[in-house]
Amino acid sequence: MKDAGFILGSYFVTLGAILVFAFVTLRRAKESSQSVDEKDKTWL
Amino acid sequence: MKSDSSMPVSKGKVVTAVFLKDVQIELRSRVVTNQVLPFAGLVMVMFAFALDNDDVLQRVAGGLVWLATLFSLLIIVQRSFAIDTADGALDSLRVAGIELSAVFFGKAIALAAKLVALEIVLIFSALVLYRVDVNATGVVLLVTCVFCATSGLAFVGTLYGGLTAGAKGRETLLPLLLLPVVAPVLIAATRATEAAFGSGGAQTSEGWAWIGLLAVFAAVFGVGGSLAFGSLIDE
Amino acid sequence: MIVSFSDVVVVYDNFPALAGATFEISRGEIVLLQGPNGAGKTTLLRTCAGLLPIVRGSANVLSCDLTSDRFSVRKKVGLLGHANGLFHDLTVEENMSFWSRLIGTSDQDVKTAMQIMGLSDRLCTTRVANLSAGQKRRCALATLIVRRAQLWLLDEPHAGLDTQGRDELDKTLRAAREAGATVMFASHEIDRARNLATRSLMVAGGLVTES
Amino acid sequence: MSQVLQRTSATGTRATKVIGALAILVMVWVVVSGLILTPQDVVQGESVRIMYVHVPSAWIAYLAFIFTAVASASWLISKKHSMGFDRFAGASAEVGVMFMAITLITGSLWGRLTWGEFWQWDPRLTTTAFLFVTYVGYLAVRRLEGSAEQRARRSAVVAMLAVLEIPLVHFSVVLWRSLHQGATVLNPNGDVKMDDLMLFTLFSGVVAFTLVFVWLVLHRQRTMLLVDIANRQGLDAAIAARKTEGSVR
Repeated sequence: MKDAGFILGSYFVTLGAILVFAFVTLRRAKESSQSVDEKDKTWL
Repeated sequence: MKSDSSMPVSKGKVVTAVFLKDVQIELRSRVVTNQVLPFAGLVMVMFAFALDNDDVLQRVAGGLVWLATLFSLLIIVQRSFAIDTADGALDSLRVAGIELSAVFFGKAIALAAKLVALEIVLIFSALVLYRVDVNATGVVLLVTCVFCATSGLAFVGTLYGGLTAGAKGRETLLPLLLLPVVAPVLIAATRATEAAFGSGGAQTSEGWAWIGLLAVFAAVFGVGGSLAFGSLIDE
Repeated sequence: MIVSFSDVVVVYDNFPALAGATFEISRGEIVLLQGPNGAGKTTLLRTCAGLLPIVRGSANVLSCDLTSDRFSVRKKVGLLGHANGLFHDLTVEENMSFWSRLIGTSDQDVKTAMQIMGLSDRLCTTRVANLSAGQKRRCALATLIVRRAQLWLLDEPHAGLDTQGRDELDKTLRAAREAGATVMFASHEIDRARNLATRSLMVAGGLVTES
Repeated sequence: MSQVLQRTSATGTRATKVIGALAILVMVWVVVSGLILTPQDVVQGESVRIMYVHVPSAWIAYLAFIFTAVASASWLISKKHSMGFDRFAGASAEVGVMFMAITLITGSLWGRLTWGEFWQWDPRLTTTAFLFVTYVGYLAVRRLEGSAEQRARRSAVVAMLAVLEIPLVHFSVVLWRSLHQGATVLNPNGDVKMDDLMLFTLFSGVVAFTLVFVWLVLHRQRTMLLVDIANRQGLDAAIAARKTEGSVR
C-alpha cells in the first residue's frame, strides 16, 4: 500500500486513543467503586 | 440609627457608580497608561524588529494593532478584577444585594473606555511606524470597527474575568479561555482595519461585512454576560 | 426569630466548616460568637449573609429561606469580614460615596457615619492605601453604618482598632440595637465583647452551643 | 474489552457490555473494510482510507459538544439542578475533546498526503482547532475549586457560550478564507467518488464511533458519580470527625 505509514498511523492513533481512554476510565471506576455501596450504584 | 432599608437604587445608577469607580481608580493608579500602553507599544515595535520589512509591516499593520489589543485586554481584565478581589470588595458587592448584571455593564463600559484609549494610540502608532494611510471613508469604517470590536471584547473580557476572579491559577486560565473565544473578533476587526488601511489593495467597502460579524459577537456576549455574570462570580 | 439554623452543614471543598449548626437568635440581641481559630465563626457569619451554599439542614435569616434563596437576604444584612472591602486606590471619601451610591443613602448619612467613626476631614481625602490598619477598619465600619442593615454580621470588628475606636464601635452597635437591629459578632476581645453582648454562643468544631 | 468489563463490574452493566461488544465488532469491520476491502480513490489513491476514521471522529466530536450544551442547558433550566446533567455534560465534553484530538491528528496526516502539507488554513480545520482549545478550556473550568453546584453552574455557562462560539468562529473563518483565497486547495471530502462499499464503510464508521461514544460517556459519567458518592460518604465521616473535635473542647 502506498503511504502505508500515514494511513496505518492514523488508524493506530484513533484506536489507541479510544483504548487508552477506555482503560483509564475503567481503572478509575474500579478504584472508586470499592468504597461505594452496591445499593448506591443505581445503574446495576 | 434607623433600621429601615433605603430606597431601591435604579440599575442605571449602579452601572454608573461601578463605571465611575473603575475609571477613577485607573485615573488614580494609571496602570493602563503607565504599564499596559507601553507594553502594547513595545509589542508593536518588537513586531517591526521581527518582521523587518516595510511592505510586510504595511500589509499586516491591522492584524498587529488587534493582536496587541488582545494581549493588553488580558492584562487589563486581570487588573480590573484584581482591584475588586484584593480587599474583598467583590464580596461586599455581592452582599450589597445589588443587581450583578449592572455590575457587569459598569465594569464592561469601564473596560471598553480603557480599550478605546489604548486602540487609538495603537492605531496612530501603526500609522506612524508602519506607514499606513487612511482616507475619509476608511476613517468612518475604522471608527465603527473600533466601536463594535471594543464592545465585544469588553463584554467577553468582563464575563470571563468574573469567571476566573478569585480562582487559583487564574493568570493562566484566563488566556486559555479568552483567546479562542475572541478569535472571531481578531479576524473580523483585522480584516475591517485592513480594508480601512487599504492593506494589500483591499477596498474600504470590503470591510463592512466584518462589522456585522463584530456587532453579532458583541450582542451575543452582551446578552450572555448580563444573564450569566451574577451566577459566575457567586459561590 | 431573626436567625434560625437547624443542623446546617456548609463545606469548603470537602471540609465541613459547619457540621450541623443549630441555634436561634431573636430580634434585638447582640450575640457574641466565641471559639478557637478554625471553629467556623467566619463561615457562620458568611452563611448568614447568604454567601455560602448550605449543603444540608435548613436556615432562615430575616424571613428568607437560605436553602432555596441566598440572594434576597443580602439587601437586609451588613457584613464586615476579615477584609475591609475597600478600594485602596480611592480616598476614604470616594470609597464612602461609591458604597452609598450603590445602596442609595443620602450624603448626610454618609457624613454622620464618618463622624461616628472619627474619620476627620484630613483623612477623608487620603487614599485608603495610605491609611493605618485601624483607620482602614474604621472606614470599613463607616461603610457598614450607612447600610442600615437589619442584621449586622461582624467578623472581628475590634481587631486593629485603638481603645477610642472600640468604644465608638460599641456605642454604634448599641445604638443600632436601640433602633431595632440585631447584631452577631465574633471577637477575641473577650472582656469587652462580654460587656457588649446580650448573649454569647460557643462555636467549636463546626457546632454551635450556648455558653 | 468484554473480559475487562467482567473484571470491573463497577460501571458496567449488561447494556454497556452489549454496546461495547457491538462497538468492537463494527470497529473491526471498519478497520478491515477501510484498510483492505474498499478500493482506492481515483483522485486521492490510498490516502482516502484515512477518511473512514477521520470523518466519523469529527462528526462524533461535534455531536459530543452539542450533547454537552444540551445537558448544560438542562441543568440550568431544570428546577432541581440534578447533578446527573452536569456529569453527562462533563463526560461528553471529555470524550468530545478526545475525538477532536483524533480528528486533528488524522486530518493533518491526511492533509500531508493530499495537500502535501500537514496544515492548511482551511475554514473547517481552523474552526476545529479553535473548538478544540475552547473545550480544553471548558475542562479546565470544570477542574476549578469550589462547591459541586458552583462547578456545575460555571461549566454550564461556559458550555453554552462555547456552543454559541461554533457558528461564530465557523462563519468568521469561512468569510476570512473566501475573501483572501480562492478555492484552490483540494477539498479532502469533496473530490472523493464514493462507491457503495466506501459509503457503507463510512456509515459503519459513524455507527462504530457512536457506539464507542455512548460506551465511554456511560462509563465516564458513572465513574464521576462514584467519585461524588465517595466524596459524600467522606463528608459524613468528616462531619462526624468535626463534631467530635467540637465536643472535646
